[in-house]
Amino acid sequence: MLKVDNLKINYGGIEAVKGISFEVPDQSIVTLIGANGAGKSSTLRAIAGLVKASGGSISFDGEDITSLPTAKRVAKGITLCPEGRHVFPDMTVLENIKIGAYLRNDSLEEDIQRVYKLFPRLEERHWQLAGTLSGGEQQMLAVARGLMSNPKILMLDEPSLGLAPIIVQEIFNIIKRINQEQGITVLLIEQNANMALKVADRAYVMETGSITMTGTGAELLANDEIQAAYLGRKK
Amino acid sequence: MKYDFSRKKKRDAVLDLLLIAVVLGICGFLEANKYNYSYAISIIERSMIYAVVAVSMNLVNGFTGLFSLGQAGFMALGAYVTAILTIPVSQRPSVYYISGINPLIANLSAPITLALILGGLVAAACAALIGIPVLRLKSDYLAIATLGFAEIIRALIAAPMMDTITNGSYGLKSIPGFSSIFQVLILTVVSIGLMVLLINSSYGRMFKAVREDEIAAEAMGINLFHTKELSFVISSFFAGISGGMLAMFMRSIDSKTFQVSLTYDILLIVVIGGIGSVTGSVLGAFVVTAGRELLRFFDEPLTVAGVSIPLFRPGFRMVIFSILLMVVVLFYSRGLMGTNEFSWDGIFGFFRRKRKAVKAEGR
Amino acid sequence: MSLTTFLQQCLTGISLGGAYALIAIGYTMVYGILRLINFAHGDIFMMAGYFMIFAMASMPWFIAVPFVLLVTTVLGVGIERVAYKPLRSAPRMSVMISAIGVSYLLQNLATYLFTALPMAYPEIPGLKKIFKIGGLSASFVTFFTPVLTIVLVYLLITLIHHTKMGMAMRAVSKDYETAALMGIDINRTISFTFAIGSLLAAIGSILYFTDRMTVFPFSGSLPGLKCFVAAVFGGIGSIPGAVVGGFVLGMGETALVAAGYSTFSDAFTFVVLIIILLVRPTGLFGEKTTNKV
Amino acid sequence: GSSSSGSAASGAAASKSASGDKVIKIGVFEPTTGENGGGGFQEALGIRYANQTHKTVKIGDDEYTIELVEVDNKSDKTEAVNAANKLMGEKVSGVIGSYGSGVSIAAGQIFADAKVPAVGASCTNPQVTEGNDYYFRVCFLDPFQGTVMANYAMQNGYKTAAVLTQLGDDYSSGLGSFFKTAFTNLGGTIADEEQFQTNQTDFKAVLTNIKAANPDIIFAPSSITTAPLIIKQARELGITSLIAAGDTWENSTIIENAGDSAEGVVLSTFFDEAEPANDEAKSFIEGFKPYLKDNKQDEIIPAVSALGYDAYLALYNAIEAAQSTDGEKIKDALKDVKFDGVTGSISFDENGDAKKNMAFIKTIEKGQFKFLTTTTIDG
Amino acid sequence: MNEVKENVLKMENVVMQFGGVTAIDGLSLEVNRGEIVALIGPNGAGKTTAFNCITGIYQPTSGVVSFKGENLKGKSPDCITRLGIARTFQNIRLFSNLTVFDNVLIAKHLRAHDNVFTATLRLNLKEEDRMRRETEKLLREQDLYELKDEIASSLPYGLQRRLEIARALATSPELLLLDEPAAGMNPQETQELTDFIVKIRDQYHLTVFMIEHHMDLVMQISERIYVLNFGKLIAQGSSEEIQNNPEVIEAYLGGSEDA
Ligand SMILES: Nc1ncnc2c1ncn2[C@@H]1O[C@H](COP(=O)(O)OP(=O)(O)OP(=O)(O)O)[C@@H](O)[C@H]1O
Ligand SMILES: Nc1ncnc2c1ncn2[C@@H]1O[C@H](COP(=O)(O)OP(=O)(O)OP(=O)(O)O)[C@@H](O)[C@H]1O
Ligand SMILES: [Mg+2]
Ligand SMILES: [Mg+2]
Repeated sequence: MLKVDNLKINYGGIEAVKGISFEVPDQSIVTLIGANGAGKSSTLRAIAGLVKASGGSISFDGEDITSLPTAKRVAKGITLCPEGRHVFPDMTVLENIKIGAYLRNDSLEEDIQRVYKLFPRLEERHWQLAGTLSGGEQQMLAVARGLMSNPKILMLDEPSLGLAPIIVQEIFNIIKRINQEQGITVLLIEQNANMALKVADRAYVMETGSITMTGTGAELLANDEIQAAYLGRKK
Repeated sequence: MKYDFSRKKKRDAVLDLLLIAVVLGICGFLEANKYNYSYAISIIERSMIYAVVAVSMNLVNGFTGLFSLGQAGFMALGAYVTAILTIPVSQRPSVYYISGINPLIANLSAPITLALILGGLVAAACAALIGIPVLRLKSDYLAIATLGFAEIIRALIAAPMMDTITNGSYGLKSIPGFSSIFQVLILTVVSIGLMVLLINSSYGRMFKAVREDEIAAEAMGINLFHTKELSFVISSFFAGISGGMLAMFMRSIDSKTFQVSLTYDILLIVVIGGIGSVTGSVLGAFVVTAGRELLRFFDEPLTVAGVSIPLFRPGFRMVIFSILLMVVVLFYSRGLMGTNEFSWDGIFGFFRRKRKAVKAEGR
Repeated sequence: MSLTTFLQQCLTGISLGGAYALIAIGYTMVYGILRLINFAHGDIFMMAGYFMIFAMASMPWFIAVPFVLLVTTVLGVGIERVAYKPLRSAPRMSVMISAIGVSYLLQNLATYLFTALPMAYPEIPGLKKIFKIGGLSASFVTFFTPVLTIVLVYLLITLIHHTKMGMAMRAVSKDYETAALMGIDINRTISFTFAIGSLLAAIGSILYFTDRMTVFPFSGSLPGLKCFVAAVFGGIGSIPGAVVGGFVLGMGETALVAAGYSTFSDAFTFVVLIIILLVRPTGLFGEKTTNKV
Repeated sequence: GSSSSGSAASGAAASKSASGDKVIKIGVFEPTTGENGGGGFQEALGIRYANQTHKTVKIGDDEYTIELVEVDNKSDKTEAVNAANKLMGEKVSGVIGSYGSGVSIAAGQIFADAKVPAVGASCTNPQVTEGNDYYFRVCFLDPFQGTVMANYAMQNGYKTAAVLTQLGDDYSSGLGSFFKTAFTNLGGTIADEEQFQTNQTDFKAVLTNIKAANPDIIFAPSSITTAPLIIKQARELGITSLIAAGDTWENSTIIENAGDSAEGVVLSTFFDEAEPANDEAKSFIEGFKPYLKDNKQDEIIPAVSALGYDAYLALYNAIEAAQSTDGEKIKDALKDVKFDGVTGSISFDENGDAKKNMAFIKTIEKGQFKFLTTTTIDG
Repeated sequence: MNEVKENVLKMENVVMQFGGVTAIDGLSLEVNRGEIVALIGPNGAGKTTAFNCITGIYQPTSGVVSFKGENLKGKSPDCITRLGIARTFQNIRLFSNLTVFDNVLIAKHLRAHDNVFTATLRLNLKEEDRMRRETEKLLREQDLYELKDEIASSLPYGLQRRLEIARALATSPELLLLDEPAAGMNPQETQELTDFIVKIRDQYHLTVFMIEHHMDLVMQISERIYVLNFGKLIAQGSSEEIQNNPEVIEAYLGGSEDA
């Protein structure tokens, strides 16, 4: 479905991503893990069209989208929940949810109820300005907003950041559910590699701008090196 | 500019001395041939005066992150104080010929340096008062409030009730001029020098901290209000000094000299030079002032080989100037210097890059 | 002061306030979306005045008016494309300087093309019709301006709060990137905002100049500044705020001049502004910026 | 509107004189842009025309070509300082200008420091020449003009007056206050005094007050930008009083912009083409009309053009008398020149002001300026 | 150290309301000298708000916050920092365009003796020198010295967190408040941070009060834990007590899954 080929990203001369290639098959969950600053977020931003790729190509459903503007990519069904939430602080929770469905013209009612069910806290606070929500609440809102666009592929950049353990589990359950029930493809970045690898069909490990390892979630979970480097299990 | 002077490279020291010598040499030459180069001198003097106020504006806007547009008002205060104190007593009756002069100031006079400093102090005192209420405001609201105060100051200066002090609508004239270009040079260097020292001191760092993140700054024990007020007051002090210098440069002032457009001009200089760069502001002052003058030939009818080019007529200069301005803003959106300061390394680096680029093209 | 004089002054205040309000809305629109003080707004307004002079010289008014609205809108959108769009990622200050630059350019261009001398503004049939009631006299625009202002405000608020375009505008105002992630076309939204802003400037210019009869290159600068103040007064970004601000300033100014304090009529604008800001740091109806730590 | 592209011809003639010829330079210090750009341009036209008719001057045995160096002071004091310095840099022997007293005052010190004499054409503020040995002028002064209008008003039975002036503008405030003094001295009453801000375009509030005061005459000296606004808005409010002003209002743009409302407005001025004062004036009127046409201007001679012409003549005569290109000597010679200019006979008093005791009063009738009367006052 | 537990921070019945929302509802807690105490709870429980009430960013609607017996009511944030409370932020708030060195140096100014004149005219060189030396020392201790000339925002996330802590330490605090210091760190980095917190506590004789969602970290080092839900304290005690408290499990920890 999504294919990244030899993608390179430059920030003022510094190469943050150094020619990576990977694929996200239809209806799968794929995760990118790696240390801070490895270039994971940059990769997702490039796929969403927020940063220009300095080399390589990105194709979606067999179509080259490398030079398409962000809005057009969203229209094709690529949605990114950015790192750091980025809710619209001066809009209410409900407005934030609605704007997630900006490109849709059908009725939203059902979907709104669905995300409310996923995140009851949001229903409770639907009138509140998003800027005053707690960190975790904002994170929920960002994920909810992403779901509203009915994407073909949903890219989540550290969705569990700052969430309470119980919600973290919930988020991963939701990821699995939307993948299975709605058939949404998911591309996930997580620091919580442990859980990410558990839900992932396929995983890629990034280090300083390159992909150094790949395998199914289970394979990597069992890998000693990965355990030492990302799962915090010494030995 | 670095704190550790001992490590400064020899080359830089030599080059610095050379630069100083060249500047002094040029000034000396101009001074010696005053009558041949009065135009050049006037451009340079005006640039220097604008450089002082631009740096002062940069201090609040660029280094402290307070969007203040009150510069013209503080300049007006400095200018009027300086003018009132320095107009020769004998000339005063003819200056205040319509409404007469207030007996309080009729015989009040001060030597130039003292008058300038007093002008700066009055501006600073006024800024201190204004700062108490307005520095609570954020970004654009602060900008418009300070701009408002500048306009209020201007309205007060022009008010008929102030006729016997500021000469209301008629303005002040017979202000003594500079004795030589060196006087301007010294005043400029000292003013900017003091501001640079401040910016690089621990207080300057606090200004920058407030600019970067007010909440974090407060969490570091920085008192927001005191720090902002300090920066605002010091900036206004130097704005006042430069206003006084402008009065001496122009020899006659009235309230219209200090309209909002003056503030815009200075803001322009600061942004073109680079917000947060002192050398940028100085460079900007020269580029903008000189640029505007050098384009004068666009106003004159141009005839090439007997055919007069129709575009060239009065007003064309300013059209070209505004277009050039837009070009600079659009293509150097961070200003000529960005946030960098002048350094010899920078200069050499620039040329080296150029040469490389040329070589690369050559291939 | 006799009653007639008083009522006459009130009429003056209302018509001035109405004109200020119309222009202030344009400011507030653009600011609300772009966080850009569009210093060129007053000059777009001035150019609209010149456009009308030339349009009326060669076409009947019912063609000239839509034509001028269109040309002004194109001018506004064009300015956005050339002078603001390339600066999307530049520091805010640079964009503002660009706006000041455009303002300079328009003024200088007008001086160059049309000279500094004022030119007579054509009369649009009906607008200038003078009504006399007792000792009072006022033209049709005096009444028309406030009414039109209210209607436009209603339409704009509906647009911003109850349409998708409005939602997009509000999203873009906060965060370009995230707005784009919602599928919003940033450039189209901004162009649209400018189109509306310039359209308002054009409408404002017709009413304003009809009442004041001449146009010169600096006609836009003072109303521009005052209306910006009106917008800030009302809480920049807030449309009802801009209207209230416009009327407060227009009427306050008239009252002050009428009372014989012309000297302070400009200063008054700012005094009122500063007082309001001290009580409400984001203007009368300004939204508090939500900045949770 | 007025366009100036035709001026290219004369300008070119001035600046590109064949090298080798002896040249004497005269600076033209006028605003061609800014608030007073219109008036400044008209004044410059008169100067350029004078330069065509009096192209060369004989000093000793040498024939000197007079070359004009024009700078734009943009009606702005700060700009004026640079513009003046530019002229000094060009080594001019004398300067003419400027329209608008403020810029002249600002530049006065610079001319004096460089010992270059300046002859003002239409700058009527006393401060221009006051205390400045190097500044002369060929027009009358504001006190004189204010008095003239006060005389005219009283003589024609207007007993109560309202004065409307622009704040922060020395011309307007000055003239207003001189009118007030003279009018009260003559026994009139000032019924109302109002002021307005620079760039103000809405005068209804002040005019409503004036209407309430119901004066016989409204004296509203102001720039040509504001004039049509005041006139039209006054009439719209139903004010029927006579509206009067000073020399700036003699400008056809006022008639163009104020239309019918301008009918009956009265103003004082320096010059009237229907009443040539002398032969010089006659030949000027004949020659200048076609010149105006060449420059795509209306064929009504603005007074400021006539004054510009006279200012040039004053300098010309002084250069001839001084037999030198040296500023100091020309200044000394200026003190003693006496010649017939197109606005009357001109010589300077100890202040450097033209000794004039006559002004023309004009009115607007059927969309034209019409000569009404001349007024003289003594002393 | 004293054998009697001296309490450094005390909150009594603190209530914080925003319009209709009661973010903290009668919170009372104590933190004793030398302790590492954690504050946990679901998202939106009011943890950050509690920190904001302590550091003066919000003034509590009612209740008393005291530091070493001194009531903090009405004190501004800078004043509270001066008293000896330093903090980090949930969303990193570095002086992002300044260098690592300057970030820390700015915080040092709090305890400097100079004024704007002596500073501008360089009459305070000794003082300046002292601040620089101390900054250098601190950076070396925190393994940030190599990066001293880097621009703060260019650092990887984990190091930015560490720098924020170093900057807080530079104000010479007695009490350090950490708001989700491990957010955005992978388990490996979290482990390093855990050791780091203990290390600085001992090295600088600090009291640490932190908010955290990473349970490994919390359980490993905190001597006591407070649990907040809907602004109310629902539990307090040692790691084991908390881990086995059914109410906490239900509201916060969730099933057996390790987070
Ligand atoms: N806008 C930018 N300008 C300059 N450098 C950047 C920018 N964004 C990212 N970088 C740099 O690019 C590199 C990769 O960053 P990226 O955000 O993609 O990493 P990441 O793997 O997502 O890390 P994290 O886990 O911290 O989110 C980092 O070194 C970062 O400093
Ligand atoms: N300035 C404010 N205005 C309105 N409500 C606020 C404000 N600050 C906080 N709140 C509300 O108070 C509650 C507590 O927020 P707080 O940030 O303290 O949560 P938290 O416990 O830190 O959560 P998290 O773990 O998600 O960061 C939230 O519901 C939030 O919406
Ligand atoms: Mg990332
Ligand atoms: Mg929190």
